[in-house]
Amino acid sequence: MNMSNNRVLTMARAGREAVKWEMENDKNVFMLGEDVYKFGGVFGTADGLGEIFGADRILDTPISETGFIGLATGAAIAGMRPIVELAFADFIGVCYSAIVNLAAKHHYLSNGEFKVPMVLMLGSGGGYNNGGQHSQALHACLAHMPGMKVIAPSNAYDAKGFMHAAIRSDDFVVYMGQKRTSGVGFFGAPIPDSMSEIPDEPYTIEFGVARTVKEGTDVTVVAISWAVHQAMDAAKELEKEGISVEVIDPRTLVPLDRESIINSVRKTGRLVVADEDYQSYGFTSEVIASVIESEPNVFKSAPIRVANPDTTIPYSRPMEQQVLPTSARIKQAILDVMK
Amino acid sequence: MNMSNNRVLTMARAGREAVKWEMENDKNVFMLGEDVYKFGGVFGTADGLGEIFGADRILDTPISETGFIGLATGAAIAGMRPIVELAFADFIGVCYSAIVNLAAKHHYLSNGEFKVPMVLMLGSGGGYNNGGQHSQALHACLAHMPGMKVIAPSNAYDAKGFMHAAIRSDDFVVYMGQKRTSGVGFFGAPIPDSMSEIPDEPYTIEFGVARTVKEGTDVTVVAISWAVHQAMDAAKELEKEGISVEVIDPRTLVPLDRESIINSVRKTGRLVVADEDYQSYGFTSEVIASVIESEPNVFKSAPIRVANPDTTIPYSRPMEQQVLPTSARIKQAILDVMK
Amino acid sequence: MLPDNETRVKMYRTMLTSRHMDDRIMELYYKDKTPVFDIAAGLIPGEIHSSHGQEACAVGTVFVLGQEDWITAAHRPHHTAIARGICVKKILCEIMGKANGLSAGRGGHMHLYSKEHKFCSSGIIAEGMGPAAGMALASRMQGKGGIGVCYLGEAAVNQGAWHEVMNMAGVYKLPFICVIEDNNWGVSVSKAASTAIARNSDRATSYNALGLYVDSNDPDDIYNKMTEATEYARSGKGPVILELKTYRLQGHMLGDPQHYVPEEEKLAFRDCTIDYKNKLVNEGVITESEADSIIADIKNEVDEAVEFAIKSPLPDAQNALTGNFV
Amino acid sequence: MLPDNETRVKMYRTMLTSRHMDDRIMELYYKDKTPVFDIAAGLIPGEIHSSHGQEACAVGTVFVLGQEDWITAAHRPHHTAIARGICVKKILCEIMGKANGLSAGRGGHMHLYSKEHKFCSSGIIAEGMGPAAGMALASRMQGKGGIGVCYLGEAAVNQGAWHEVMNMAGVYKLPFICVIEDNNWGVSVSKAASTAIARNSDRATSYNALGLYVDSNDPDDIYNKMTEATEYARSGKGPVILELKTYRLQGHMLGDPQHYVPEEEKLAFRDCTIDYKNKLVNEGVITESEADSIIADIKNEVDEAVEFAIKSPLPDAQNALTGNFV
Ligand SMILES: Cc1ncc(C[n+]2csc(CCOP(=O)(O)OP(=O)(O)O)c2C)c(N)n1
Ligand SMILES: Cc1ncc(C[n+]2csc(CCOP(=O)(O)OP(=O)(O)O)c2C)c(N)n1
Ligand SMILES: [Mg+2]
Ligand SMILES: [Mg+2]
Repeated sequence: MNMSNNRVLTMARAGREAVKWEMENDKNVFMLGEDVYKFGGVFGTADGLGEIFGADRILDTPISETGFIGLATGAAIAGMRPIVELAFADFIGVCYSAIVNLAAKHHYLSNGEFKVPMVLMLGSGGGYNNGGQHSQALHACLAHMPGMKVIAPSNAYDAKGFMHAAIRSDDFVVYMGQKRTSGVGFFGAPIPDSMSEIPDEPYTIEFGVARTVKEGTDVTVVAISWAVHQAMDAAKELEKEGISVEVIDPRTLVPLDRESIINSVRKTGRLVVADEDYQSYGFTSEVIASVIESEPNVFKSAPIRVANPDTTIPYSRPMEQQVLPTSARIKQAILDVMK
Repeated sequence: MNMSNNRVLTMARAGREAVKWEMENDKNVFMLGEDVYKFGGVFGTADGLGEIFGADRILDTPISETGFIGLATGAAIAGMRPIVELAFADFIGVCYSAIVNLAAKHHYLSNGEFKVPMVLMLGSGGGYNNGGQHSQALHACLAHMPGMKVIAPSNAYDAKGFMHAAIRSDDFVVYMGQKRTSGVGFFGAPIPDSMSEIPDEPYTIEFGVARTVKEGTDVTVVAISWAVHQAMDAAKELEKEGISVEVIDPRTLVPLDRESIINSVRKTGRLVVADEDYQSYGFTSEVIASVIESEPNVFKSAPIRVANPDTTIPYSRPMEQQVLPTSARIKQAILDVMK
Repeated sequence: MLPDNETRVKMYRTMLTSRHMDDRIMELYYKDKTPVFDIAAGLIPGEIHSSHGQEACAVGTVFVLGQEDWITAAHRPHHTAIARGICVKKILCEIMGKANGLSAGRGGHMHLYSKEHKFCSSGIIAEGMGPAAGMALASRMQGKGGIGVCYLGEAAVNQGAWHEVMNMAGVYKLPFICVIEDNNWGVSVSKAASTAIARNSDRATSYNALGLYVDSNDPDDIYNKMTEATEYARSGKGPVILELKTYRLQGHMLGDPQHYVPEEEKLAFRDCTIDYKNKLVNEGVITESEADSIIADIKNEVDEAVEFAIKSPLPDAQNALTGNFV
Repeated sequence: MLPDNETRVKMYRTMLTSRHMDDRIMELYYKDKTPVFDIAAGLIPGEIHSSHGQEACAVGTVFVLGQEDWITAAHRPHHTAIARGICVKKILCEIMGKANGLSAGRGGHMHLYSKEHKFCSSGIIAEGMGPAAGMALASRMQGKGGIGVCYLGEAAVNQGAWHEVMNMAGVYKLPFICVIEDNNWGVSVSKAASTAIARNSDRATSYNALGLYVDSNDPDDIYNKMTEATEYARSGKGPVILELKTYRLQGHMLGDPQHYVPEEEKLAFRDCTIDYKNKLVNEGVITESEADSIIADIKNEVDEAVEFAIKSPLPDAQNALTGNFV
């Protein structure tokens, strides 16, 4: 990403900028969740917005996730455009029904009588030793279920554009940001490629359009969220060793841009899929199955998955590193798929 | 299944028999859930057990799923062996955290200090016009998450054997029965092949071993739960048309018997996967990916998925039939995969 | 405030409409499920939770509400929907899964929706709590003055969502009312077996809410307390819990023989449509013969709606695949 | 019942152990996260919720419990674990992710477990409620006579699980106690902003439970009320809610500057380790110099445990892949 210009922002800042713009321009937009008003959201998603918009539009909630997601759903049905901040993706556990049975199904079951123009923001993923209940990615738990768009941007440009699009969408949209890509202070120096030069004006990005992060001819790596940066690190290293890697970031899990993925694999004939979520019944199998069901003879070698090997996420650093889709693991997978 | 012998039971009766035996032989086994004591469980899982074992061992609960799954987890930690009846799989929404963050993670996070020898029984699936919140299969929502075995028997013999194994297991086991395979009175005449001749004595079945329901050479159909019967119907019809179909029932999603599936596809070169759950990020993609990642050149034609096309389940009969993996859809898929 | 006589007669008519609709549904439900009962068979498949016996709760509360107010109903929504004035034909079509049902057959009996009537429902226990509170909040934010009312059963109170939303409504002082229809049973579990205290309205103290209780299953008494409830909620003082003692005359769902209900309790069941008729006649609000002609009228209307629904076409199967997104 | 002097001194020592452990953790936590703070860096990574200020709640309650009783602690578990007598070395090793930690590094700071001590914890708010109630039930079923005690913060009370389990404990009359440590904050949200009423112990009326409140953050007072609570719970009368006013001296998690806490409130913060020391000295239970030597002792012990933990080996990375199943 070109950072020569003036405004290079982190993902959290970029997303927040979109929220701010939409709140300024549409009085029906409001935000609610734990610790948004004074704290600005645990992952900086609402930083300073409390002061600007006040406690009535940046609404602190009790620790009642089922309650406030249900409440936001009702507010959306009644004409508001709520943005719900749910700090950790792990917490979908305590409000899964409100998400999947209520918010996601209202439009369909009411035959469109009621729209649910709501955004649910989740901070996902680990890699900073926060233990098994605060480090999960979990996007497949949401993407598997009908009735919601699921987006997982990997950089600030996408973060802003998708946030504008999500807020303006009349559909229920789940917006997942990997915590360590957020660029929030306590995660150390931001991942350089997660930051982008950000135009002042608002813009939207279409859901369901993958981004080719890097072109290449030997291997396609499909990666999402934080794993995109790991894939890029691996790709850059292997470039030196003469392997040309194409990195595709689908950016949205629902809708999933299967076409772009398939086109890339048509070119390379080799596929590695990298994802921080649990491996089985997840993102990696969906990508692989999507390719093979339309191109059964495309593979020069067996596709490889780099995901959490179906294990609870351990706290201790060496163990946690073992289960993450690190650049080292992705690199090894690329080498293996080239054999 | 041979029904010549004396005791041909439905799945609900067979499973209940195992529960009864285990409760008679291990005083630590008890059952809890909504409507188990006097009602015998909405889907007959506890029929008559209340009278036999009394209200202290067949414990009616309030409509507090998070509460009673948490409670059962604690009881299991403290040495009991609870069987939790959660009538509809759809209700995992209101207790997902208790299942996936608590019960499923306790053993790992405590490094085995505490075991959770607990069985969670779920009635899954639709096809009887019960609407979008009472008809979901949802096994992928559980199988995706680490720390629990997930089993989904399709017939009474398996139901009994797996129930014994589940209760005796020191792991947390989720036991999913498709409601219409249960053979419970209000679902009409039972599916013949869901009933089995049941030995009097207890027996267990190993998790992770698929069953070849029917041998064949042209196409492999992998199907789970209710879809097994639909696959068999399709297979029998196509047999007449000269297509030899092999039907594999993995029976357990976690662990998944990838080896048996792969061996079958090695033989047939063609694969159809049938499942009642939502298609994307689910069982069908996992099966397909599992084959291709170890046998990239095995397919004579593109594998085909027959699952819910990622839509909320509609109530009205013609619409609901449209989204189910019916024998008609499976048959068409087999014909397509043969092209 | 007690309802005037015009309102009372209208309440009575509405109770009957709901009752006769449920009677016809029951008849049609069983009809083509014999000789072997198959829940998936016939004109009306799936579970049906009829409102027999609880009609008083619906009219006594809904009649106090205005156009600006929002309702979320429970898995047992017929009486509430009828009281809200939703078209009987459209309800019946939805319950039969017809193309011209409220949701074109996508929803079904537990999922009745009408934008015009600001009416939603949900089959997951207590899941209407959050939405109704959110509708109350939205009404306040938009300065529209509406309140949000969530209907649920006494057993639903023990679901976590109930507590979370009651507390939030207390904290935000939302114009929100939770109407609890206490028919003493959650499927086969009695209130005493599921609830640590006798009256859920006493739980109001946990939420800085107003707790009200009506033990008569009488529309006038309910109307009176609901008036108090709405005045309180509209005043900005905070939420209200209104618990109404009532009776579940036809079991949890059609086909439930209620074996688990003690015989003495069954003998004590009251039918609010009969009690209210007698009351109105005794008080001279209507005569016996007026009552008879009301019943006949309503039966005709409902029967006509039933005929209409039966004749209505089923939706195209392909419709299943659209509508998940706008 | 008030604690005897021997117990009081032991409580004081235990409070100090917890405090000094938390002090050392804080020091080590910040040490290698400079100059750019990175939560993933250093000897102790991840979130740390220290117990600074709440030690009185742990000793005053846990010291009343017996070997047969079960505990589930919250995301802020250090003081509770120390009061339960769990080995400081093993706790520190776990917090540093070492192979000889309580869970061999699999759990971490929010996941302290010890079978010997019948002690569990969980990082999901209010998720200890169900397990503690289930442990109470299991104890009763097995005739072992133990009770279950769940520890959580005042903000956790607004989670649905809390309500569901309190009600079940009331219905089943479980020997169950919920200890609420009310430090007035759930991360950045004050109790007044999250809770519809002032005292969670008043919510006991919703569950046919005994509600008790202690406002002093004094171990003796807490011990006294906890004795009442355990007697009640053991008697079979049902559950108890015991709310304890306390103070969160180091913010929600290490690194939280608590900007959102009003200055007056911060000035009113009390340190129970100092208050209790003064009380014991004033009452002649220990002398100033005894107090000093206790402090020195404890510091030594904790420092030794810290050294041990620092020197302990990290686990093998491959261990990550096993242990999901028995
Ligand atoms: C979360 C959840 N758990 C369980 C059910 C199954 N269920 C449907 S209705 C019902 C009983 C409800 O009782 P109550 O709230 O008193 O309402 P009533 O049926 O008496 O009108 C139950 C357990 C459900 N729909 N949702
Ligand atoms: C279900 C859930 N929601 C949110 C969180 C994030 N969280 C962790 S601690 C906390 C505040 C808890 O406050 P309180 O219960 O008062 O305990 P304290 O931190 O004050 O000890 C929050 C919101 C969580 N861990 N689990
Ligand atoms: Mg009821
Ligand atoms: Mg607190």
